[in-house]
Amino acid sequence: MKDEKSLFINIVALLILSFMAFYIYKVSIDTGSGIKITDSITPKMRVADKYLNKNVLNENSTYKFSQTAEDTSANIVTSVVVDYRLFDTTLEVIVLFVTILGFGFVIPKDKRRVKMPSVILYRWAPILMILMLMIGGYMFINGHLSPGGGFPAGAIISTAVLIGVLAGRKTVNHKTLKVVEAVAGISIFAIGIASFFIKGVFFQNFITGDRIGDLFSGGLIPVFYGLIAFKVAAELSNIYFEFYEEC
Amino acid sequence: MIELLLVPLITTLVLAFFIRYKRITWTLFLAANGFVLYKLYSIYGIWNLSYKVDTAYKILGAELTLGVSNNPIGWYFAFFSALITLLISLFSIGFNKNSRSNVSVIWMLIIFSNLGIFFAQDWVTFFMMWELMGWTSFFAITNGKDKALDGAKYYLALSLFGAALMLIAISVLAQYTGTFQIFASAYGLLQIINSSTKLGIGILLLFLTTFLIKSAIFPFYMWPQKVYSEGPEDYITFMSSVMIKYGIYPMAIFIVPVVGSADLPMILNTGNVLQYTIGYLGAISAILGTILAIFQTDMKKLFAYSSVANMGYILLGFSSMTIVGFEGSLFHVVNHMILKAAIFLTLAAVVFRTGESEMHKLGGLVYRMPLTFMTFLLGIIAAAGIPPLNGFGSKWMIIQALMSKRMVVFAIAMIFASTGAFMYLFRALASIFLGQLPDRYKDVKEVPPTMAIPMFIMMVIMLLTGVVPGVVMKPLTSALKAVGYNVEVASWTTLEGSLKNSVIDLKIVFYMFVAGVIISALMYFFGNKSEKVPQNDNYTAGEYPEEWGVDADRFNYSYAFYQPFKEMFEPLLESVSIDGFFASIGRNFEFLSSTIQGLFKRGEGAVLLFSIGVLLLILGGLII
Amino acid sequence: MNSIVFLVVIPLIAAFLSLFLEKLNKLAMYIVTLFNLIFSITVLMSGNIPFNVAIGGWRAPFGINFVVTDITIYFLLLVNIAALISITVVNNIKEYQFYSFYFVLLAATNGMVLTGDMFNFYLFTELSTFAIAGLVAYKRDRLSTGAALKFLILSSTASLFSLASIGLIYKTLGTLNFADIALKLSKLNQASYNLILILFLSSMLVELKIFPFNLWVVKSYEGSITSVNMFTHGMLGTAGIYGAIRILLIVFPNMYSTNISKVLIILSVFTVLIGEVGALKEKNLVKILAFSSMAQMGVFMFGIALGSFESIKGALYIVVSNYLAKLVMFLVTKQYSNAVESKNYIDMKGLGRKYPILAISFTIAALSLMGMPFFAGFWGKFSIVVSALALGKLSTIGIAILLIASVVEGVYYLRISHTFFAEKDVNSVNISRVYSLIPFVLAAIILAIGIYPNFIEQILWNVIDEIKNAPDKYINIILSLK
Amino acid sequence: MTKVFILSSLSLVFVGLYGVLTRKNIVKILIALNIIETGINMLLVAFGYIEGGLTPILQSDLSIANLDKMVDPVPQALVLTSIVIGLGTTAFALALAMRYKNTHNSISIRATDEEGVNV
Repeated sequence: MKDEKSLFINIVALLILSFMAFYIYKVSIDTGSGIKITDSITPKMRVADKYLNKNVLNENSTYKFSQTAEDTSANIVTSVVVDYRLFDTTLEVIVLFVTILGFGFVIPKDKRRVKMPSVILYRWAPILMILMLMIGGYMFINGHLSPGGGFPAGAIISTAVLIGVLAGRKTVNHKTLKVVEAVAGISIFAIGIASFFIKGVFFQNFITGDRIGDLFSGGLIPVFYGLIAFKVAAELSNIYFEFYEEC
Repeated sequence: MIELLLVPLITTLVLAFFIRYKRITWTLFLAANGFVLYKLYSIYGIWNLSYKVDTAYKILGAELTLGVSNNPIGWYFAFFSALITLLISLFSIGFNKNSRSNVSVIWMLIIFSNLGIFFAQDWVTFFMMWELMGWTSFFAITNGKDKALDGAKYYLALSLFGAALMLIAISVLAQYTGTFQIFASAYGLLQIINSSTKLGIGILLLFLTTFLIKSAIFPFYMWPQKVYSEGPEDYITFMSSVMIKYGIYPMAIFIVPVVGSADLPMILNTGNVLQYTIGYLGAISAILGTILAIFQTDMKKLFAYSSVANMGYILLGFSSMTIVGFEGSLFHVVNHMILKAAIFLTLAAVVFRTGESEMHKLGGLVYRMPLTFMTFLLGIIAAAGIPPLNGFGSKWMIIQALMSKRMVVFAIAMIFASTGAFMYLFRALASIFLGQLPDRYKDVKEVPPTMAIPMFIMMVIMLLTGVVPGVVMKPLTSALKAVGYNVEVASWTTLEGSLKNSVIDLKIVFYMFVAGVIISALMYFFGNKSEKVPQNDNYTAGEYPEEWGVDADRFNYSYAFYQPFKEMFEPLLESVSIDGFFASIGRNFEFLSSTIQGLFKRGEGAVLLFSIGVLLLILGGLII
Repeated sequence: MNSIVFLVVIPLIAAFLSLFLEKLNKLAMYIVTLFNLIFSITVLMSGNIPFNVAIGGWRAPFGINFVVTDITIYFLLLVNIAALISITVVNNIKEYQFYSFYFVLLAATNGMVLTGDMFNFYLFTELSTFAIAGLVAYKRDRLSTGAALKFLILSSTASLFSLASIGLIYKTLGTLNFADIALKLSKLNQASYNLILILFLSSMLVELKIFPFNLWVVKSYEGSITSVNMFTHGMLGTAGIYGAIRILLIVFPNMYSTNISKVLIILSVFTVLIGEVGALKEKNLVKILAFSSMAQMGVFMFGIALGSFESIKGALYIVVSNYLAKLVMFLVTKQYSNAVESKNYIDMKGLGRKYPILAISFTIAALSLMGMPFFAGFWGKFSIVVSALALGKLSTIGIAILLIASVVEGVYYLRISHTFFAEKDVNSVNISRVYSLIPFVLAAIILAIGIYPNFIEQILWNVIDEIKNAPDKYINIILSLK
Repeated sequence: MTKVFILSSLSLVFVGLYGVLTRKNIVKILIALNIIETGINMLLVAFGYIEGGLTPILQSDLSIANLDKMVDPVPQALVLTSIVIGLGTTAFALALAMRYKNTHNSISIRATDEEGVNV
């Protein structure tokens, strides 16, 4: 009986999926007028075109390398993430915050037995941790120049904490993480509010006049990335602690 | 004259405030009804009632105006309703002394809605008041009692259904005619019928169904017995005598004029399709109501079916589409109002004193409640249509109208139903008031004066309208004249039929009746006296049926009063049971409900259903 | 009016702070909610509407923008008033997570209403989903865990669909701004347009509780506490309705030329039928309200899918009536079920005689939902019926089924009201009379709208006007700002 | 190349959907959800892809001369966000699943929610 039911569901699922696939195929080969989803869009039509040319504010300006332009970073993706669409990114941080909060809220708090780590891990853990912290730090400091940024940096830093946890070394405690998380989160908005009072607009980059490509350029971008990195690191570390702290 | 509507509304709020103080609420209730009656009396002949509310609410591209206006036929209904309501409310003061619930608040709201219905100028106002009447009646019927819930639910579902149909009808009508005004849309509807007969008949049938539901005509004849058997007795009196007529009023002002003047396909050269539909529905109701009433053991159910039969007569009068039939129907509306109120007041009095409504458990109450008996006696004489009481004149007019249009089948149905009425009316009389008094009711007393006075007034009114029909016919004919019908104002004591030389003077009839009464009184006083024996001696031959494990009541002569007739009509009744049909609808809905609950209980297939939904959207985009 | 961003930012900061506030959390909740409410009232009063705020100084199609128009501000008020009313029933909650979730939900619902960017809208929706899932799981027992998990799975599937549609929109039109999309959508190929609409619509319909998408509704209403139900109904529900109006009517107005609107009519009729019939045999009052809110959303969707301006106005009346009525009903349910420690309405027999104001408010709310005259719901029903009958066969059949379903609704609601007023001696029950105040006021508003619709008619016509003249009233405001 | 990207990502989406529709085990469903999400993310990136395109980083004069050839940065930014959302969903849902296991004594999504009934 049960098998029949699951067979039935399998068949239904296959039917649904094949129909959807057929529909997408039909849409993609549609020959009607207008823009089709198979067309490759002309660069001029995308908003990204203005991001690349760095002329969102001033339509006619053209960008020359290593000169002052719109106060964004050399890495255009970073520009989009932390400047043009900074608000999305802050919300994304909040999403992570909510889900980790929910995670801590609903996870059953059982007592678990934990094996003692091996001596090798215990001895080598600090070295690994320092290396990871360095890589993480590099990532968020250079996030506006090269691929990387706050989120990967936070993930890497949290891995350092994870190794500490695995090695049985108490690196940070729960309360500190909470404080770091909250302080980082609030500071992001605090900077936003500061820019509201300085420039009259939320989340406006109020440190201007840098040359693109320099280490200290992009205004607030490295600051935001740093805060995001700490926040993400604290949140992800929280997950590890949720699993391990109770033991 | 807007205070006519405002006073009931304000009284409702005041009553709600004093709901815990019975004496205050019922006195206020009486006063408010008195005021309404006085106001209605004062606008007789002037008909100056007009009030408009402009709303900013836009519908069909125009701002909606709600209004009440002068409407003589509405006045006719409203005035006599108010009269009866005033008497019932006087009765209620005594009746509700010991009851726990207080129905007066919601009842006052119903009176407000009723006045609104009678004076509504446009369909929207009419609909609003109509719906208000539906749900307020629900609360008035249940009145806090769980056993009344089933009947009330049945009534509520039917009236909501009817209101839904009416809303559709109003909207379609407004779409085609561009107006919500009742009289203007009647002319518009005639034009619709001329251009597209199907649509016109459809709209008319939607309206008709709504009104039939409220008046308990054939397919919807079940609700009175369900509702009347459990509701609070004084409110039920109001409902059975006054409220059941609210379906008749819109028929009189809208359906009858439209059907009468519309150019519809004819049948047999005497009437059109809808005319015959109305007639057959009326005939079936009259016959079915009579047959079913014969077999009831509960007195309230019996008179519920009697009401169905009487509604059938009124519809038969309409179906003739002659002015005499129309007058007869409207006359019968008031006659039935009066006599049904009288009968139900006596039933309420019986229930008040004995707490029992099963007829075979009662009996012999004539010895303890003579005034109640007298009222009941006059009421059933009137209901049977025997002169000189008031049921006679209207029935006579309706039969005359039917005969003059050669609608013989309907006339026969009417005569059959009137004759059948004797059977159930006599049964009720014999079972409740005559026969032997059960021991448990030895200490029953006559009702207190506040309840006796309205019953006495009822008797007077019944006799008055029976002997001097002009008290109703004069206002009626002048109202019809004011609306524009070609009628003459009736005289005080004579009625005119539609056949040749068919004028009847009720004075002469009354004298003959008085002579008959004197003769029978002489026979009673000089004849042999009856002997009293204990009740059980009569039908258990001295045995004690309880010893065999049987209830003694079952052997009462009035338990299976008309067994042979019942066996005769059983197959017919089973084949037309609408109750089973409605019950099956209810069951199907409940089954569906369980299925849906099962679907939502687990929620495992949520994503599957989600994808099916996506699929439906895709399919819809491609196929439809 | 750049400060409009505070409506989102302040609750989010409060969400972080709530980790430390402990006992002060409840106070913070009131302060933040009141701030939001008062702020939105000042925006309404300021007379600057409509305006557009570019966040970060990047103008509209390039950055993220908040738009405040007539529709926005009224929905903003609805959301924040619902929040304020809902938190009055929050008591005895010690977990700081609850408060954090609440603040995030407040921010997310405000953001959903304010935002003018597709992807931003998606993010706010996600945020509210997570917050609601966390709140539903608050009791952490069998029922609520299952409900939260199933809600989360369904809504994440749905959100992936909407992400795909956002991707397709960007791919084809190269923009993410509502106004810009609305301007460019007509250049799109019809088949692609349909695909994008279907993908986005299917994720919207989950929140709008339309039938094949709504299996989460009953479970999560049943499994969560009353205040969370009120959040789901008053905040998330209202914001979802806003999304439907903004996205379907302003961004995708060409929907009415495709057959998808017809499918929507059919689906919404089914939703109404299923909601009303499902509640018929139910005894648990909360589940009845869940079924009924599903049905009401069906009626709303029916009005929207018909597409004439009068039916849209009717749908808006339904929104207002449902919004007020359900708040009343949840408040009454909360008090009564606390008193008898059961959610079965039969156990609440006779409470209406002891606490009449609560029961009368419940009855008024029920009558409004049934579409009875003299209550707010009637005008909605009337508009929808009149316009549906003018729009052809499908909508005529639909409205007939809808009206029959409303008969069923009447039966089960008035049965409950009757049970409240039934004769039974009720002792040892104590409800503070203070709790009658809010239901009473809300019920009075329902009655006031029903008797005198002029109150609200002008507001609704402003809203309709904005939908009618979307290019002038919405798109140009956003895109003209340099 | 773009076609390959799109086809493979679409197939990932369908595989994931199939998993969500047919699996009973909650953890499997979550894995399937993750597969869909990966597919969608790939799809988004593929939408912004240009044949032989450059990374959107302003490194030298060469890159400025070839701004037209840079791949679209916006989908990448969106994907960055959606990855984090996916992470959040998975974490939250897994924690809920653990609680589910505790309360239902089962990891099947078809476990009944009524109290006192074990599956």
